[in-house]
Order: sequence, then structure tokens, then C-alpha cells
Amino acid sequence: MSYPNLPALLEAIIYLAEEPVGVDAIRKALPEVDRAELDSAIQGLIEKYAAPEHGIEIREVADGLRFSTKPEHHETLKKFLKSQIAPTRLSLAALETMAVIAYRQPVTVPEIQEIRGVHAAGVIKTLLDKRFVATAGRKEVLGRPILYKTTKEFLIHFGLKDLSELPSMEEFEELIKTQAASEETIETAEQTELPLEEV
Amino acid sequence: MSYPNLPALLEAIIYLAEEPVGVDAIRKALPEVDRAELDSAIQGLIEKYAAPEHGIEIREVADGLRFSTKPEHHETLKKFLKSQIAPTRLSLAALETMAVIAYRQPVTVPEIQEIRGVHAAGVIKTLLDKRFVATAGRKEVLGRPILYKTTKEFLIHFGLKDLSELPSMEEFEELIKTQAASEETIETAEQTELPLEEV
Amino acid sequence: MVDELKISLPLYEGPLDLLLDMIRKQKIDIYDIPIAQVTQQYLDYLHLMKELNVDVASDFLVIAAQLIYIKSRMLLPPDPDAAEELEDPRIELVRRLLEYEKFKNAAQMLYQREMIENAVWSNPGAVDIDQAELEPELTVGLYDLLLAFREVVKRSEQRPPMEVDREEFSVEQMMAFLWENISAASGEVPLTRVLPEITSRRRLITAFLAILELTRLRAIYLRQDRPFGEIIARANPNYELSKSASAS
Repeated sequence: MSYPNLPALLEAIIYLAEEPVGVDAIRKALPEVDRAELDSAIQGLIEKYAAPEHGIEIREVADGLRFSTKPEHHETLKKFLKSQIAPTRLSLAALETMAVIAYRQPVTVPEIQEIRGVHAAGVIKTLLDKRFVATAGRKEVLGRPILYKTTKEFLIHFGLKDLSELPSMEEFEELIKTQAASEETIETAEQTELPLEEV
Repeated sequence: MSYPNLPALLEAIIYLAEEPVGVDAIRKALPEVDRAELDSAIQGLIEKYAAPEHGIEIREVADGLRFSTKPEHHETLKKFLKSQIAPTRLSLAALETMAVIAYRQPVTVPEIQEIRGVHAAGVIKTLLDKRFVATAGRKEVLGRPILYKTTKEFLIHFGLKDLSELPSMEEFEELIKTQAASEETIETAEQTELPLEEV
Repeated sequence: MVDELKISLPLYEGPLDLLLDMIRKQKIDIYDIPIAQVTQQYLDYLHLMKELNVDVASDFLVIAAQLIYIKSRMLLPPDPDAAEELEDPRIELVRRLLEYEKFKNAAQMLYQREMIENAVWSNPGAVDIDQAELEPELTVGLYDLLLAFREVVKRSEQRPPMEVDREEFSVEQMMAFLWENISAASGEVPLTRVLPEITSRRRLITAFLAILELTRLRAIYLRQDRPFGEIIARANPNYELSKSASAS
């Protein structure tokens, strides 16, 4: 059996899959389709939907493909959401912890606390509950603390294709240096006031 | 405000709506769009997706419009969906049984049922089939019930080097205890906006 | 005393966050922190928080202690006997602050990504193929396993303790009882006819186990003609219960 209309079938598969579909999974489901043909059909589909006449697009997330609406329609689309599910937004504490895990994984709670300067194991529970992190064995040091790593859900939630898509730590270092150099940037960005002056 | 790309917006709306969207609802959300223009844009979209190069179509069902996959792909899609059910997935009953075996091994079925409060002999078979558990002799009590233990596949699937890497209940309680404090942080943080800097 | 020090300050994610903000806001050269001045400001801030009845988390006190320690070390005249140059006591703190700042920026990057993701939607109600034949299952990890076990333990603790009537049948007695009744029927007999009245969960389990064991020993044969139908039992006339039952 061959697929006379491969792009159409691919479109249906990507549309239907609940989670981002990996190209491997598609390949396995369509073993008789030539690999190069499949890849180029997928690429063609992505490009087709990227055009402005489409309001939905195919994105590569967590090593897979999925349809989603384009951000530019966000405001109008909000009105059509039946159940306005509040979007998941992590607290600053959770985001910081998430960042440490993403960049230092596998990492233990004591190591996270050392970097953040805060005792807050509870945040880990939040991230575990949201499935953004998972355990990854134990570290062979005193107390054998549990190691944590990021999950596929982490990639999906933050719209990352894979971990290599994360900007490098050096980029943040650079950023800090440029910020320190140009004071104006800092001042405009500053929104919170230290209440020291009021004392 | 007008919509320079009405078909794209309509496409996103129809894709997004959890239930079929009525044309009336669309009209209400886009009051500034001319009625005839809207109708013809919708008609155009429907026709576009009806073409054979698309695997999904816009269908007019009872009370509105909705995307769905085209029937001619259903056989392949069903196959695909089935192959998507990863062998590493477990039903809740299986997961619970798995947990009891992992933490209480070696353990017999009557013991598992006693702690779960549910009869679940069939579940053991699932776990045996998936090679997550294996028999471990018989318990020398009346009826000599079979003992079950976890396997190497279990360790591999759950990313454990050995059983000592299983997190203990105590460690877990530690996480929950500290969460009370961190949850407050989450709520306060939800209200404060992160100063957005040009990253 | 420890109990009083639990809630972190709302504005700052921790002592490093506070310290870093003070330094950046006042455009202090982080590699040459005026430690006396910064320590004073830090302590003032903690003091203010206390006045506002905000509990100061112990993490903040740890850094306060460290600042005071660094300050005192810097006030000491260099020890003439010590090997030439001592390391700047501020270095370790600066290293931590810079490291923390990188992650703070990373957190901000994640925040922005999250915002973008929250502006798009995927898979609202895509699946319209009959999913009945597809068993709903969970992709599970270790954490799920732990949660499941915790749930099970909690449930079993909440269940009223089973009323264990010591006068109840043991599995062995139940086996004897059933064997007697089934073989007395000489031929096929519906299982429900030979079972004792099931008055408790325990008795149900006992009966269940006894039937299983009798079947395993080939003392009885069971037959069921259709799903959920009546189960028919037949005794094996060549079998003597006492032999193997006493073995266990």
C-alpha cells in the first residue's frame, strides 16, 4: 500500500495526535514511505502553514510536531474559549528552580538550594505535580539525594524543540555584562522599588 | 479594527473551538466584518479544505463548524493511534499494583489486594506481560500464594539503577511539608509582574 | 523559634535576590562591594520587614551572618605572619551572586517563553476517531509510582479495620467445607449452591482462595459457559483432600 496523498495523511496525523508526534512515530506508522519523501512532505506542510493566509501552524515542540494557533490571533481567539482555563503560570520561585534544573540537570535539591540561596524543596513538588520535572536516580554523595531532570512536558510547556534550544548560560553571562555596562537599560527595566529609601 | 487576513483568523477560530462554532458566534465576535464577506470567507475555507491535498476538513455539523480528519484516512489513523499507545503506559489500577509490588516486594496477590482494597488479579497479568514484575517463589503460608517482585525492566523504565534508588515515603513527605510555605510564594508571585527586559 | 521564621519576603525570592537587587540598583561594582555599607542596608531591610510584621526567613539570616563575617574579616589588619596575600573574603559571595544572577535571567527567559506559549492553543478537541477501543492509560514515571503507593497506603489506613472474627473459617476449613459439599453433590453443582453464606469481605476472600486452591490441587473442576454466567463445580472423585492439604 502506498499513500497517493502523503501530505494530506500527514496533516491528519499531526492534527489528530494528542501530543506532539515525533517523526520517528510517523515513520513507524508508515514504514513503506521513503524516508526522504516523508521528510520533505513534512517540511512542505510546515512551510505551507507558516504562510500568513493560515491562522494555524505546525510547530516543532518536544521533538515532535503539533498544530497550534498562531500567537497573532490570541486576543480574538480568547473570546472563543469555552472554558477559560487559566494558563499555567509558574511563580518566580518555581521559574528559578525550573531554570536551575534545566541547566544543571541532573541536579539535587541541596544543589538547587545552594544556587538560589533559599530552602524551598516544596517548589520541586509543584514542578513534579505539573510533570515538568522527574526523578533521575540518586547522586552518590552523602545522603544519596534524589536527582531531578526536566521532562517532555517541560519542553512542551515552554515551547522548546529540545534542550539544545535553550540559550546557553554564557549568553546570560553576556547579558549581565551588557546590562551592567549600560545603566539606562537597567533603569528602564526596573519596576520594583527597594523600600530602603522610606526608612 | 478590521481583519486583514480574515480567512486565517477564521481558520484559527474553527480550530480552537472545543465545540462546533456557530456562524452566529463568529459574527458576534467580529461585528465589524461585513456579513457577506464573512460568509464567503467561511465558504472559501470549507472549499479549500475539501480539496484532496488536505487530510482535514471543515465540517458543518448540527450547530456549527468544526475541523475533523477526513474519513478516507481513518484506517491509517486508527493504526497510528494504536501504535502511539506506548508499551510503557499503565492504567491507574496497574500503576497502583506496580507501586505496592515495588515498595512491598516480595508480595502476594492477597497482600496486594489487602492493601489496595480492590481485587486486581488481571492487573498482575498486565504487569507480567509488560515484564515489569516477575514471580519470586511462593510464600509459605496457607495456599502457598505466589510472590511477586519487580524486574530489571521495571528499573529501566523508571530510570533506577537499583531498588535503593526508589524514593522513600519519608523523602516525599519532606517535599510536601515544605510546600505549604512555597505555595504562598506562588500566589503572591502571580500578582507581581516580572520586569520584562529585552533578552 | 525556628517556627517563626518561615515565610519568605514577597518581593524577593531569597537573600541573594535581595542582595543582588541592592547592588544592581545602586550601581555598585559587584567585584568591589563596599561591604560595610551593603551590610548595613541589608540589615536595615530585614529590620524593616520585621517592623512590618513580615517573617524573615532563616535563609535571609544566614546571608546576614555571612555579610557580618566578611565585614569583620575586612576590618582586621592583615596578619603580618600570614602567607603573603589572603584571598579577598568577598570572593565567594560575589561568585554566588553572579551565578545566581545567571539563573535569574534564565528564569526570566522561561517566563517569556511561557507567555508566548500561553498565547497559543493546541489540540482543543481534535480527536474524533472512536477512541473506545483505545484504553485510557497514563504515561508514568517514578513520581507517579510514589504517588500511587502513597494513595494506596492512605486508602488502606482510612478503611475501617476489617472485622476479624476469629471464629471465621480459615482457608483450610473453607476448603474442607467446600470439598465436602461439592463431592456430596456427586456430579455438577452450581458454585453458588455450595458456598456458605458470604457475610463478610474476609469470608469472601477466604472462599475465593479456597476455591482457587482446590482448583489448583485438581480437587475440583470449574466450568463457566458464558461470561458472568453461573460457575459449575465438579469434584474430582480420585482426589483425597487430606493428603495435600496437610502438606501446606
